[in-house]
Amino acid sequence: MLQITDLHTYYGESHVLQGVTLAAARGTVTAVLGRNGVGKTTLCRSIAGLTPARAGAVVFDGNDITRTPPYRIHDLGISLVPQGRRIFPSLTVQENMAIAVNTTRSQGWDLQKVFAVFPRLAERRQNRGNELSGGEQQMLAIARALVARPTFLILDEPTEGLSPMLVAEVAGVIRRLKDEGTSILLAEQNAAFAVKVADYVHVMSKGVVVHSTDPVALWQNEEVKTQLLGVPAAVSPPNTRPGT
Amino acid sequence: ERPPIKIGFMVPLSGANAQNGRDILNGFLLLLEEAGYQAGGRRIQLIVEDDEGIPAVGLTKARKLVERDQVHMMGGPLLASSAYAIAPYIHAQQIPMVYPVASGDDLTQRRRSKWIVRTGYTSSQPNHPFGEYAYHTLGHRRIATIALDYAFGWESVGGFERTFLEQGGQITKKLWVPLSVHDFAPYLAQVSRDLDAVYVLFIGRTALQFLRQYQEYGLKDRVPVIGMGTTTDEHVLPAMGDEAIGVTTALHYSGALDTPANRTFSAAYRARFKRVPSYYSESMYSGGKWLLTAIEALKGNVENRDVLLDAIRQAQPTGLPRGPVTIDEYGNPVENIYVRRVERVNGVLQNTVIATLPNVSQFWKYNPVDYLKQPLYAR
Amino acid sequence: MTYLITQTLNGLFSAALLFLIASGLTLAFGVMKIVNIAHGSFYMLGVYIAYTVILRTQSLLLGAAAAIVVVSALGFVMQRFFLRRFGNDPLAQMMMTMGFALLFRDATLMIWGGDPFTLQYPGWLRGSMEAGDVVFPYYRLFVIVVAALVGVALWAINEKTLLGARLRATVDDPEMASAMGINVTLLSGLVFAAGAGLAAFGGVMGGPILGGYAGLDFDLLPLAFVVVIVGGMGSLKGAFVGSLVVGMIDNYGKALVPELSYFTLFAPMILVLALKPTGLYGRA
Amino acid sequence: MTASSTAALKLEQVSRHFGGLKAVDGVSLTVQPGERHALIGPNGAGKTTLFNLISGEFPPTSGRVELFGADVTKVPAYKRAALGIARTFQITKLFPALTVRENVLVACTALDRRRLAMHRTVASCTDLRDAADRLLESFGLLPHAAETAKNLSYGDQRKLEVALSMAGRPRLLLLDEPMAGLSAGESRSMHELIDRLDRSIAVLLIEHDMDVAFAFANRVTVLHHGRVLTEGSCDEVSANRSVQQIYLGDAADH
Amino acid sequence: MGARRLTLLVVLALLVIAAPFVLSSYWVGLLTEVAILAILAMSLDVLLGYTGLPSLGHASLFGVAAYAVALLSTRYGMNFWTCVFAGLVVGTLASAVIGLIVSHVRDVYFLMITLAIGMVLWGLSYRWIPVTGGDNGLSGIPSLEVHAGLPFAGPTAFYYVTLVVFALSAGAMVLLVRSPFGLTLRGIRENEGRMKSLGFNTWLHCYLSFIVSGFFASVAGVMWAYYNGFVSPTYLDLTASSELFLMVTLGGPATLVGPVLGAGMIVLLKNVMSAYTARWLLILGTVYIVAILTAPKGVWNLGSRRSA
Ligand SMILES: Nc1ncnc2c1ncn2[C@@H]1O[C@H](COP(=O)(O)OP(=O)(O)OP(=O)(O)O)[C@@H](O)[C@H]1O
Ligand SMILES: Nc1ncnc2c1ncn2[C@@H]1O[C@H](COP(=O)(O)OP(=O)(O)OP(=O)(O)O)[C@@H](O)[C@H]1O
Ligand SMILES: [Mg+2]
Ligand SMILES: [Mg+2]
Repeated sequence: MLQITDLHTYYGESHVLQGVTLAAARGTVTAVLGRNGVGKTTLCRSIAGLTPARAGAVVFDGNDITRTPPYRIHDLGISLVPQGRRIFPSLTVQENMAIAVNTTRSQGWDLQKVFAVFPRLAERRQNRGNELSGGEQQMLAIARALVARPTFLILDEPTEGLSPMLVAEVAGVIRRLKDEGTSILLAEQNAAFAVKVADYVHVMSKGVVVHSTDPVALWQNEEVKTQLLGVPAAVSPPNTRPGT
Repeated sequence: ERPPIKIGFMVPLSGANAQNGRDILNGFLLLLEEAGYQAGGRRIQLIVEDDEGIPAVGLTKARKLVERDQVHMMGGPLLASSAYAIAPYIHAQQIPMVYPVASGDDLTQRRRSKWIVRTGYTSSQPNHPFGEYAYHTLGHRRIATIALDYAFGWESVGGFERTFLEQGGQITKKLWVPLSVHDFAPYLAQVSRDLDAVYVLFIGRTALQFLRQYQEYGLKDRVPVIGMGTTTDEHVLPAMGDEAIGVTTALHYSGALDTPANRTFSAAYRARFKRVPSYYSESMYSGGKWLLTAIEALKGNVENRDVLLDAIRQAQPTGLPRGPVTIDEYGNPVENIYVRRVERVNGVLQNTVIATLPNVSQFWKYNPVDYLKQPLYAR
Repeated sequence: MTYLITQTLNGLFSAALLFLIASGLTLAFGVMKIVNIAHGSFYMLGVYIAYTVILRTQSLLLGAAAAIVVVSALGFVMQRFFLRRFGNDPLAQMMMTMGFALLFRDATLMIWGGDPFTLQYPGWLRGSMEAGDVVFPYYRLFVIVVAALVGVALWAINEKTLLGARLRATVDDPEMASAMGINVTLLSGLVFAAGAGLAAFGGVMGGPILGGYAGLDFDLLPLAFVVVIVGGMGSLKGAFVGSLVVGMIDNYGKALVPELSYFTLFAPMILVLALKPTGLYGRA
Repeated sequence: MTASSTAALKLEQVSRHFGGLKAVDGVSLTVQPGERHALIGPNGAGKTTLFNLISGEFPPTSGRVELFGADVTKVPAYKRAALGIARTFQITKLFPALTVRENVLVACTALDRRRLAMHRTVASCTDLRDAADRLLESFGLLPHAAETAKNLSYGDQRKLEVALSMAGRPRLLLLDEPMAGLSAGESRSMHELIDRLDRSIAVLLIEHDMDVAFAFANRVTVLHHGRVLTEGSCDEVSANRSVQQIYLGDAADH
Repeated sequence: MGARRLTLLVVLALLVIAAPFVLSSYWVGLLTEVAILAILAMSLDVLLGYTGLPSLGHASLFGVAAYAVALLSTRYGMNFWTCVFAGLVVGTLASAVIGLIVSHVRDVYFLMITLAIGMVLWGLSYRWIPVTGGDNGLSGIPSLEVHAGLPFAGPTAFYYVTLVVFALSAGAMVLLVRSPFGLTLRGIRENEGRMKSLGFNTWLHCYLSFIVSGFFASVAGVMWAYYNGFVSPTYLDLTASSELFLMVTLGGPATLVGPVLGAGMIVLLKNVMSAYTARWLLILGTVYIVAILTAPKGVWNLGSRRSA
């Protein structure tokens, strides 16, 4: 569904993505892990068209979207939950979602469904974005992407600032989306969370993918965990799945 | 072959006053073209600078003309503020200069320089006789004034007020309008309808807007408008409509002045620039004649500045479009003042001359020495 | 009483005209944070273009339409090819508009000369209404009504439509807006064009009274800014209230204390900002 | 009462309302000098708002705030900082166009007499520079010292965010989710960093990761709907049934 | 600052000192103008570039100082040092008073409140005729060399005096922006909210910045009054303030060197161009646009990625 080949992205002179290649199949959750500053966000932004790559290709559903402007990429069915929330501060919760709503795709998420998952947002629907708490903003950022009814969803650290209960809620959402056939790219710090929901995991370091495997194998690979993710060896594998 | 005589010239050629500056320059160009850029057997080189209507820029430009271009004599500027600003420099550098338009009274009165010869007029000059005219001939007794709030306005209104009051007239109210005003409604609302007339002083777009709004508020048919000649000067008159008809003003020139000299000038100017000449156009056409006459008299030997200055002051150019002019010992012209009324002739508005007040001096009928002891007209 | 009614009507007229000029400015600022120094130039170009077309065709309507279309197109081009590159640098954008303002100013002088002129009144709006001692020109009444209509229309678009929400989203975070499927480039261009068109429309409406002349641009710019600042940059409601406040104070001020004529325009603004640093309805 | 026993922070019935919403509703809380105190609660419980009231971002609707024994309810933020309180922001607030080092230098001058000095260069204030570099060192940011702050990765920006708050040697530190956005490794070193802080510094920490919160704090306060749900030692709180319900959300919907 | 730029500056400095030996008095005059306006532009840069407070009324502070000198020297015949001192004090006091009103205003609002205050001061200079002489201004200010009793006089002497004043002012401002205080100004520009929570009384810092900037504007104002020998309301008007603004932004805000270049470019460009064409404004507008397109952060920042 999404094929990324030898992607090179720069900020000015600094060469951040140094040849990333990965693929995400339809209806799967692909996680990208790695320590701070390895380029996860940059990868997400390059796919969404916010920081177009200088070399390499992003092909989505057979279309080369490497240099397509962001709004067109969005129209093709790719939605982004950006890092740092980036909701529109002067729009109300309702408006934040309204401008993203996609009416061309007939089925998928709508406001009701979103409010059922995040009741807190329903309570605050007339409040402006800058009046929300950090966690509420994060919920809104996710909700906003959902109502766009994407066929491909990019989640850049969606659990940041969410309480454990909501983290579990988000995990549930991801599974539901997957069941509905939506493909997901998940950039995460929280490796424990990622391995719980992902079908396949890529580990990045210094702008390249250095390790690709399935989640269970990753969790058993102590070397990758400590060196590339910084997860302390002592942490036991996630055996419980809270929530849902 | 002697090197050319250099004449420096500065007026605003950009910004809000550019068109007036351009008109002044055009008058000069016409004169020089008629003379073939030649006088006293020497070629004449004109060096034009844009003073932007900003005094400090004017001074810089004057420095440029004097120090870099080494001009022999100069003409300009348009605005009194620039004129005052460069006067000390001109005086110190001893460059003979004619002021064709700048009309600040003190330029040839309390702060005069012998190096500066004004060939235009002082702000109060047309208004002294006009005050008496308004009282006696027009029969006005109670008048309000509305004028732009700066020295030109104060001096004009001041001159008018002085003679009008001396005759026994009454000024009921003096309204001063900042130059930035576009909507005159707040002022018009203060014009009472039982006045004999309002005296106004406006220039350019303010003249246009004022008369338009004066009519809009139904005042035109109730209270006649008299005023300073700039209000209906030919640079705005073509843009005006019926609202201007009947407005009676005083100035030392009218485009419609029916003399052979003016008819010739007017025809030549229209042919050359496709515009009606205004008093700005005439100003440097005539002002330039003092320079050319002096150059002729000296046979082109303009290198000695004292001699050149004397020659300019002694020049008696004839055939000026505005009529006969002599320069008084203060360096200001003694000339005719015309009372003009706007009429539509052959479908075009013009300032028809309805009276000629001859040989008006900047001191009117007063003794210059006593006159200069009194303060300058102010608000 | 007569006096009060007349001055209030005058104040309303000033406010109406100010609103027409300021709404476009506040729009451009609201959506793109562009402090548009060329806004006065748009107004001026509007008058000049209308004037030219009316001279040729004798049609006021054609003149107005031409002014709006041409100036909007100019605004669009300016935004699209010059301002857009500096989306994240408001200062550069402002300087760019300043450069354009100088360009327009001199180009106007070059094309049309510096002679002042006024536009004609539409025939059916000549004359004035007289009720007792109150005299008020029909045309000014007309301008008041038109400004009110424009205000209502703009408000409805901004607050009640999805387009409005999209606009505000673009203001908040253009990058995210584009990631949400908004064609920010096009939208910004159109909004800037609309702002320019509004200015040109203001020029046409003010044309019969203020006319056109060299220097009109920089005479009006501060007025538009005063209104927008008093109300709060980017707020339509602010522009509306701002023009009322400024129009009234300026009018009454000039009439009641002519001594302070120079200060009636700017002193209220200083007062407002001293007490509320972001204007009446502005957000920091 | 001796000076040492004066509470670092004392809140008495503070409330903050936004329109009809009672974001903080009658909260009383005391933090002793040197105490490690965690503040937890579901999203939107009022934790950040409470921080804002303590640091003086905006005034409370009602109630009283006391810092080190002084009533500061109506005192502006910058004066509270001078009393020895510092905070981090949940949503990063840096000086984006300054270099990382300059970011810290600014923070270091905040409570220094030289902040108004115009007659000497910053470079000549070697002690300031050393202090800044030590701080950067301890956060692992020294390699990035000359970079412009806005070009840092999100995680590094979060670190810088915390570093800024520590520059002024505060006596009371308010940390709003300092680990958020940090990778597991970074998060751990941040944890160690806070743990190593001088024992005289009182720390109030907002954190959603319960493991981290409980490992760090001696006392925990749980906020819910703007009110204190419960307060106590880690064991007490983690044993509390309703805490588990609202926070971990097992089965029950609130 | 790179070595190449430093060399460039040194060479420029030498050229500037040698200028009167090779150039005519007219060019020396222009250079004098540049130097005075450069002080003014740098003073605005402290506010605009470093503190992030864009003032569109800065020329009015400069004008106030110039008026003080003009008034005292022409009306009251005060001696040189009194006039200079009074010019600086009055200008600085004016900024201290205005600063009280504007120091808590930011961004566009700052732009506009300073514009408004500039307009009010301009109105005052225009309307307070007994003191200011109205639109014609005050003239007859004695030449600086004579007034100060210097043994030499003329454009060259004035030029060197200006250079000394320029060097002192520039040195002081360079030190200022590199001082801890200067750093706090940049902090405020970047994120004022954070500055507050770090413990800075940001109002005070902005206020001081405004006063300091006003002081150096006054230095320029005093020099300008002596240079021209007259003062007029156009010193304070919006055109003057916006031209100043252009100098800073064109040259490069937050660099101090940039505004000097900006002042030089604009003064020279205007004077050279207007000698050849009346359409110089058109050209100037185009030059601005091209300059911003190629160097949006100012000419001095061309090719450097670091903008302080
Ligand atoms: N706007 C920018 N300009 C220059 N460099 C940048 C910019 N944004 C990010 N970088 C650099 O690019 C690199 C990758 O950053 P990126 O944000 O993609 O990392 P990340 O993997 O998402 O990290 P994190 O987990 O902290 O979010 C970092 O070294 C960062 O410093
Ligand atoms: N300025 C404001 N106007 C209106 N409501 C606000 C404002 N600020 C916060 N709120 C509301 O107050 C409540 C508490 O917000 P606060 O930011 O304190 O939550 P929090 O406990 O920090 O949550 P989180 O864990 O998600 O960061 C939220 O519901 C939020 O929407
Ligand atoms: Mg990231
Ligand atoms: Mg929070």
